[in-house]
Amino acid sequence: MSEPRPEQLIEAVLLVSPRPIGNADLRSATGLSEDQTSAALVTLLERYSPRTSGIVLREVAGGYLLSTNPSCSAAVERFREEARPAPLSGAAHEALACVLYLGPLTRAGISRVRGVNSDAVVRNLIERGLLAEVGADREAPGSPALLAVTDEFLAATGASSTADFPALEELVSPEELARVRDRLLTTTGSGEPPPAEGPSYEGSPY
Amino acid sequence: MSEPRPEQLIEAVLLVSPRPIGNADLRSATGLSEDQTSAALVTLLERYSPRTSGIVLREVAGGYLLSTNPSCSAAVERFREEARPAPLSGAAHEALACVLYLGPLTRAGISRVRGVNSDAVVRNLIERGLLAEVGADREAPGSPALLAVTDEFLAATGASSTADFPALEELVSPEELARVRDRLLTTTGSGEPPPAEGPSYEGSPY
Amino acid sequence: MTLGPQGRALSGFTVELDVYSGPYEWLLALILKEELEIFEVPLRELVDLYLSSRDPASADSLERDTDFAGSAAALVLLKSRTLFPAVEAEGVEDEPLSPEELAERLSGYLKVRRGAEHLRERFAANAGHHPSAHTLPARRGRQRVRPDALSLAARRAFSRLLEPPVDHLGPITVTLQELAYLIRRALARGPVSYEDLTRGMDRMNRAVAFAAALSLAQEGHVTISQPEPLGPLTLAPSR
Repeated sequence: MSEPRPEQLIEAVLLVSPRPIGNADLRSATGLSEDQTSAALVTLLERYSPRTSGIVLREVAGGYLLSTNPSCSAAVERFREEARPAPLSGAAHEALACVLYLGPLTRAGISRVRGVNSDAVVRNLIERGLLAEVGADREAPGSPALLAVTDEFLAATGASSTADFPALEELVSPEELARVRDRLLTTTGSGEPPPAEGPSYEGSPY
Repeated sequence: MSEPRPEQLIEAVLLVSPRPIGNADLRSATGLSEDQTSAALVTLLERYSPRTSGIVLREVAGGYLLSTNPSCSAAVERFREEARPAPLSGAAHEALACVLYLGPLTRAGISRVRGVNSDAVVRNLIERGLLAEVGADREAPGSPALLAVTDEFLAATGASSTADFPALEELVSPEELARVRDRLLTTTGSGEPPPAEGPSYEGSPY
Repeated sequence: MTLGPQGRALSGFTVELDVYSGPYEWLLALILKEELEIFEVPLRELVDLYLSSRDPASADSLERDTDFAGSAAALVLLKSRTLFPAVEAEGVEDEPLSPEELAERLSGYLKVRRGAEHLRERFAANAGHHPSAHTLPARRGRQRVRPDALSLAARRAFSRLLEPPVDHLGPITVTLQELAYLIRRALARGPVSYEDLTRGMDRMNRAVAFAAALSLAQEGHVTISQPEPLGPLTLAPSR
């Protein structure tokens, strides 16, 4: 495979960022020089121009962002109406179960119970509206946000309230439950965060 | 603002989808005719070709999907600060091959073909979204779930459909099959060991 | 070597494997509870991970090394046990197979194995495609979450923390070191078949000899080859 050209590298990075990327971040990801980056951006602004393309490159908030051409918004909106939401991963189900049964819970609490860093899963669940921040844990350093399941979650499961789910006691043994509660109460022993989520194609799987 | 051209509409819709979009869904979102859609896709496949672009248009899992060009993956992974998921184990590949070629299959069916209990591998593949339960084997006691490969599997292997894989019969030569049969049906022998190839102690206990 | 509750020296060691990611201690627990098939745990990768995370300067490095060596050796032995037909007896098969049926099944397995090799290439060739991140949130009220999937997930997540009983494991009486020595000595004369190597051994020793051969292969001393299912296993000194 031949070496990708500067504008190819930048366009690939732009595709995977839902937020504007500043010039410096583009350079550090691609390893390009300032001149190469500027020249490539000129080419790309032309290629993704609102006159010719359904995908446009915009300069916003001090960065660069790909987005859909407003002239195509009707089609995009129709697609959003019709598209089937992506199914949840196993990790997402686990995080939801933690919050449903043990919540409200901080992100760190979820990670502690699951044994792996769950920040990415939680972010995805918040974006989907299935979890929401409902306050803060004032006792913990930095007062981290507490998360709870949302009405959207109840609607998605067909439940009218959290009481509609089987009791935790029916699912796990008292010993297991005691261990889980212990785990939640211990302040993070080593100070080390749990490892990042394994290779589970989280969120957008392709 | 002038009316967007067909390829602009399709391009915009493709940008907002993390999953392949089928031809029918593209048409219903954009309101384009079948001919317009096909012609636009030809243009776009050329425009987002792996030879020239950092963003590529792929035909996978029965649909169309924009993704980054693998030649740019180092920059993309640096930007996202995440390593590429670890490759699947030999056991996982075998379980997938069972389901792809012989499926839908129950967990017990996979274990039977592989000769070892495969429940843990299967659980992992379901978590990764590469296998999914698609029904139940009503004839077997307890109606165990039947598993099939998912669209994510097709996208991850770059396949349009399950028909996109070589037939099993093409993968093994008749001579090789005959050798295995002979070896088993005659008394397991003290015959000459075949020339050593690579280490292959992974996988199955046969 | 034991898999019993150990010191806390390894509590900070986490692993990232294909079949599992999380604290090493929980990996042991999952294996003992048979939630994870020992056969699927790549021991070599595990050892590599440990070595790369090792900090010789730390105060408890000796304790950590000891704990890890003990549990890793036990894993090797456990893994070797899965090679016993007896262990599998309760599982997959009810009735003995005729040679004809077995041949049929092995042919099927060989095909699947070739299919798996093909899949490996496909996955590798397609890795590095990342999808667009410019996705739109789903419309409110259109999402579905299956309650039974939630219950299952709760069971899975909450039962991971319980340390499993280890009493049923029983004593293990053979040493890998002895067998490794035996294999090395046999190999000094060139390649040797597993058959020849283990002639006269009982089943336990045969299985552990296999585990020892695997360990040596993982250390790079030995190459093991078996080009086809049921074909002879040949051990050769590594060059």
